[in-house]
Amino acid sequence: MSVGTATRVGALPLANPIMAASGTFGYGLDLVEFCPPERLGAVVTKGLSPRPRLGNPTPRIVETAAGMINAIGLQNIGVEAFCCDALPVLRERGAVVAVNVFGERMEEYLEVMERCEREDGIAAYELNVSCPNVTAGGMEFGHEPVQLERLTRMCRAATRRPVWVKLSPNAPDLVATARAAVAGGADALTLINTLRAMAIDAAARRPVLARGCGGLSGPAIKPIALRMVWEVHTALPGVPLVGIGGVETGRDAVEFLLAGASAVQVGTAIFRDPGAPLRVLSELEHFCAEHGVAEVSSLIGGLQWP
Amino acid sequence: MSVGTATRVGALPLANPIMAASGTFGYGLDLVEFCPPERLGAVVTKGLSPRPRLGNPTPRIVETAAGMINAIGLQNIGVEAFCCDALPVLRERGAVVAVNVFGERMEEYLEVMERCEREDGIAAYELNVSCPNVTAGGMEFGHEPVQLERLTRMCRAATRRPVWVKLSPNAPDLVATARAAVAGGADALTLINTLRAMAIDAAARRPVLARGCGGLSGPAIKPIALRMVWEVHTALPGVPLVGIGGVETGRDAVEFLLAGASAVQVGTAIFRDPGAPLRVLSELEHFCAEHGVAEVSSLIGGLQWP
Amino acid sequence: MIPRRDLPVRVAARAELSPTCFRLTLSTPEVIDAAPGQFGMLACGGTFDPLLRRAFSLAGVVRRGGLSEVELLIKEVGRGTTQLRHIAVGAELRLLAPLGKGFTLEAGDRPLALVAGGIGLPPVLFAAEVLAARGAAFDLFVGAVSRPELLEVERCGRAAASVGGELVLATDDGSRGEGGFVTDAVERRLEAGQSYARALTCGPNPMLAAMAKVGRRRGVEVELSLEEAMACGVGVCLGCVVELSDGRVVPSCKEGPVFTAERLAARWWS
Amino acid sequence: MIPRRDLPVRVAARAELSPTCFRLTLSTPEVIDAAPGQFGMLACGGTFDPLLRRAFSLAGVVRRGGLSEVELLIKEVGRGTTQLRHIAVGAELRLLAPLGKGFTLEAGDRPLALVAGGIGLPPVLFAAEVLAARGAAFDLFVGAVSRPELLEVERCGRAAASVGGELVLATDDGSRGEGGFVTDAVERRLEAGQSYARALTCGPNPMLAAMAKVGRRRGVEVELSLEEAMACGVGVCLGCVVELSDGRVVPSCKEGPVFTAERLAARWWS
Ligand SMILES: Cc1cc2nc3c(=O)[nH]c(=O)nc-3n(C[C@H](O)[C@H](O)[C@H](O)COP(=O)(O)OP(=O)(O)OC[C@H]3O[C@@H](n4cnc5c(N)ncnc54)[C@H](O)[C@@H]3O)c2cc1C
Ligand SMILES: Cc1cc2nc3c(=O)[nH]c(=O)nc-3n(C[C@H](O)[C@H](O)[C@H](O)COP(=O)(O)OP(=O)(O)OC[C@H]3O[C@@H](n4cnc5c(N)ncnc54)[C@H](O)[C@@H]3O)c2cc1C
Ligand SMILES: Cc1cc2nc3c(=O)[nH]c(=O)nc-3n(C[C@H](O)[C@H](O)[C@H](O)COP(=O)(O)O)c2cc1C
Ligand SMILES: Cc1cc2nc3c(=O)[nH]c(=O)nc-3n(C[C@H](O)[C@H](O)[C@H](O)COP(=O)(O)O)c2cc1C
Ligand code: FES
Ligand code: FES
Repeated sequence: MSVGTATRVGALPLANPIMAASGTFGYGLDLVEFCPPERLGAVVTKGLSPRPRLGNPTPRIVETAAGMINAIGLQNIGVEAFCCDALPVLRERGAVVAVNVFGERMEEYLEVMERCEREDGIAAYELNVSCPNVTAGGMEFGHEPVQLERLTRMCRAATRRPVWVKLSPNAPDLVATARAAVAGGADALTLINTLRAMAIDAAARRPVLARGCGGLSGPAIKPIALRMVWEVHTALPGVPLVGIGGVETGRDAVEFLLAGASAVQVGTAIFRDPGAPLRVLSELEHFCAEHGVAEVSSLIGGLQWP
Repeated sequence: MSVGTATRVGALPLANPIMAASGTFGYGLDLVEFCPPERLGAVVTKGLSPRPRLGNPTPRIVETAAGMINAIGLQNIGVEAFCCDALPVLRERGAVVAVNVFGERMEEYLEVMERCEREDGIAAYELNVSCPNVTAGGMEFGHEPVQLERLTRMCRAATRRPVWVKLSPNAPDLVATARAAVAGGADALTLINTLRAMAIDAAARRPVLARGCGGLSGPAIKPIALRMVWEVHTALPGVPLVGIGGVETGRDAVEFLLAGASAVQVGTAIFRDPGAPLRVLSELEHFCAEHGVAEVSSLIGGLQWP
Repeated sequence: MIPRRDLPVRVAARAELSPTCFRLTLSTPEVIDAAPGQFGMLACGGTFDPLLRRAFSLAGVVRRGGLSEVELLIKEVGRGTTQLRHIAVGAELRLLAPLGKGFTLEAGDRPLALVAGGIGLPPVLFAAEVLAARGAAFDLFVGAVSRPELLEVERCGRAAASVGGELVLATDDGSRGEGGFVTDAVERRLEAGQSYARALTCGPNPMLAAMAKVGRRRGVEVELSLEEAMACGVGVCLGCVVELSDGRVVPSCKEGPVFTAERLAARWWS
Repeated sequence: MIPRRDLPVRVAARAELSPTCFRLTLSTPEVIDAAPGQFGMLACGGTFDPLLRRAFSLAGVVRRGGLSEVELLIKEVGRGTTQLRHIAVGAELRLLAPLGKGFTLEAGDRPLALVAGGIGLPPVLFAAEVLAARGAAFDLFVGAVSRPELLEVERCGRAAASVGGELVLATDDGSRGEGGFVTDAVERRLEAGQSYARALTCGPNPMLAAMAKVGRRRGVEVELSLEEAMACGVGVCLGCVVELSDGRVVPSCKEGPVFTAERLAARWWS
């Protein structure tokens, strides 16, 4: 049985619902032989700031039970280098690109977007207002509904392209922040970013990470991510969601779709398997074929509550 | 090298810092041959309500990556049966008993405590205001600082014994709820309870648990629990904390002590190993001996921030 | 009765029994005194994947050359059982056993009916071999979806024959033995006037319910071995509860896994 | 140069080398063309425990009977390496390799100094055997805390001897070879007038820093193979970054793991 994989995130049509997540796939070109970006529904870039960032001191990562904590601190080459070096190649390959946007101040989000507006071949913006690993910017916008609505409105006004807001699972009130983003004009919500967490070196009596705390990702957080996607989906039924958190297999992707996501991102799994997003896609198609699902999109929000 | 294991939770002295967690060790007598309750710092009972509760329909548990989700729904024999059947035996054995108290209304917390006040051999009360698996009571008190302060004050006034408040990791503002509990007179804070989570049966298109959502526990949540213990410890340095969340080994216990916990509870690990709390204790002593730590209590809050 | 313990066991042998099932033989110096219907919680490995132990009915316990050999018959259905299917002979595991309450084997002068469906065979086979050793009479009914999923047929035959009992095979697709459900095969015997002291049953829930109904119609006491999802296996997590006819909700790992049908809430038998 | 791939490999052999270290031989039909100093990311097993792959320098790659055999020398230090130490011969794993940039082996007419400390031996041994095969001159310096932790001494001796080079052993406690740090042994040779085209070094960070300083003092170029915690090994997680002398912060898995000392930020060599 052949399975239709097409989906849409709001107005944006995608060939399939599987994306590579921000910060886990570089700028889309590092793993081409394992996972050609053009074969995915979309690739999300590492968070881009107006100017290059060096990120945090090391150690920046530590493994935990079925997960990992990272405190990269948004090291990135800056929007200019991205537009000059990576974007043309991605465009050339025909990849669908979502730019993950980060700024320490609201204006910086706009700076990044304004630079991108001069370029073709960008399908959407994903506002990262949920990075737990930076001192300025990041979560502060994601935790405060009023701030978030303002930021989203500003960004929304700066482009015709879809604007996604990536929500923080650490926000005091997830649904309130989701509402704020939607009120500000977000076309879709991506959730979840990493959960604030800490690992301790018992012998050294110090945190393992140079920065102390970081963000937890991987299979460990999937049950929390699924719950949050479902929670936002039920609170805001019409709002397109992009689900993410611990996706390792096609079955995981199905679970996020059922919970209400229109598309699914694969992050940490890429570190275990550089071809993970493509594998997840083929496992997803296989699952659908096995279970008589003709259209992947028919799974979206299909969860039956007990 | 011989290691001193004595610690105190506020005014309550304990022979050692390792406790069996509420809901994972029955009423302290189900696993005596693997883990004699009197050998532990303390045992915390399953959450007790004024009258017996039947709990939620099954399935109530599901395994996840390095964790499990439960939605037991506080099934328990009721405070009366506990006081008549289990408590005398625990007293007889010389176990240090903390009663985990649950009510659907504030008055019910008092009912449970009043019944317990008529009994000797109860060392402390642990108010469960953080159970994600009941429709009434539980989290509603734990998420709202004003409510929590009121409840804590009422309970505090009802006894001379130490009152611990078990915090919810799902609360909008962890530190605010911690402050509220302390303002209400809590002698110590236990954290964390389970994180709200969901597992989905992709083929059946339903949540795995009959109740839909449940609470995530086990190694998967340890990095989040450690972060929360440290966060509350730094915000409220003087307040005694009981750390819990994914403790499987003596090293894990050391990590919680370093993060600021005066004692550590072992929960889900008991399902993997019925002797887990005792094993954790001996591993803890071994770690201290190896690292020249003469007194376990000297580890408390010893984390050096980078 | 020797108490439950957390036994360090060695994988002594692994054998394929069907496209989906295999036999695991675990050995330990400890003496194990277990009753058919009791089970063990097996730690599939030392790691956090899988996190929890897995519950398996004991399919047999024999003492051989100073060692106790515990047999498990396992169907590969997910993470843990897949790891077990590929585990190296010689690997060290832990088995918390024996747990729970088993079948009632005492039968007076009438024979017992032993009824197994699919991977419900292990505790029933254990019962059959214990009864055979005692020379107690029984008929053995073994059902499966189809021929290749019938397990340990020779052993079943030997056990039944040794006490002059019948081995009745049934497959849903009729590819071997009588066609249709094994519980129908039992009912046909009862219809034909055969009388049993009790039916000891293990299998998928629909089959257990069917057997309970047959027992009710025909006035035969039925014991069912239930399979609830378990985290601890020792009564402390309350994950595995079942509702009883008196309204109580009890952990099946402790009060069960074997229950007489009438003790269970009505949906099981009415 | 054959590109990196995610190779399905079979555990062909496992051998103990010391109280803490062992050799793993992985075989695959694929042809692997790797340079000394390059590494692989090994998936210790299919499960989530451990979640991430582990980075190991390639200690050798030989083509034998239609198969490529990849050698790893591994020190047991935690979860993953403990699992690998007990892995069954015949087990199937995945190895993402070859990764990163290796040592510079071209040396003109002067010999190379190959310097290894502890479990830093694998890439240095690989270099030694490649150079030996080419007939290029080198001296081989191998250090360890004490005698039992000196690995593959015979192989090291053979490689060095085959090109008339010296094998210098050093142990911190003097239990074998010269006493004290291996970097001091190198410096003594330089002091004595010996001249090297370059020093290729792998070992614990303090030893790398010491070697960089020796090189600086004595005017010998030094290449260091770094060990940063890695999640992906392919440049996408940015977990393994190192700071360069020009202020740039680069992933050591991609720009390294081998760097010339001067390319690294000053704390490495000043
Ligand atoms: C008392 C008892 C006796 C059993 N005896 C046997 C036996 O002799 N042979 C055999 O093959 N199986 C038996 N089972 C079922 C066996 O426990 C499950 O098939 C096994 O746990 C599946 O684990 P998994 O990791 O492969 O599957 P997964 O689906 O990955 O398991 C995920 C979780 O669900 C639980 N689970 C999954 N299926 C079942 C099930 N059918 N019953 C209970 N829990 C389940 C697991 O314990 C685990 O916690 C028995 C179950 C119980 C409760
Ligand atoms: C480029 C490179 C080459 C290496 N070559 C070798 C080699 O040839 N032989 C060898 O024995 N070891 C080598 N190592 C170190 C090896 O990767 C670690 O010892 C191993 O990852 C430890 O895993 P574990 O699960 O046993 O330890 P754990 O402490 O349980 O590992 C926990 C986490 O920390 C990371 N980690 C722990 N120690 C190190 C370390 N020293 N360097 C980097 N990451 C670490 C692990 O990758 C894992 O993510 C190399 C490391 C790198 C970066
Ligand atoms: C190393 C690393 C770097 C990340 N960088 C970013 C980033 O730059 N921007 C962003 O929005 N999310 C970033 N994330 C979060 C992921 O995109 C994703 O939301 C999170 O990891 C959960 O998904 P996962 O469990 O599949 O990894 C990063 C995650 C990791 C592990
Ligand atoms: C099956 C189960 C039942 C629980 N019941 C209770 C309870 O009755 N009262 C309570 O305060 N916490 C209860 N908890 C929460 C635990 O006490 C503990 O806070 C949580 O599981 C995290 O610790 P762990 O990871 O060590 O299990 C329960 C947890 C589990 C897994
Ligand atoms: S499995 Fe835990 S109570 Fe039965
Ligand atoms: S390990 Fe991921 S970038 Fe180097």
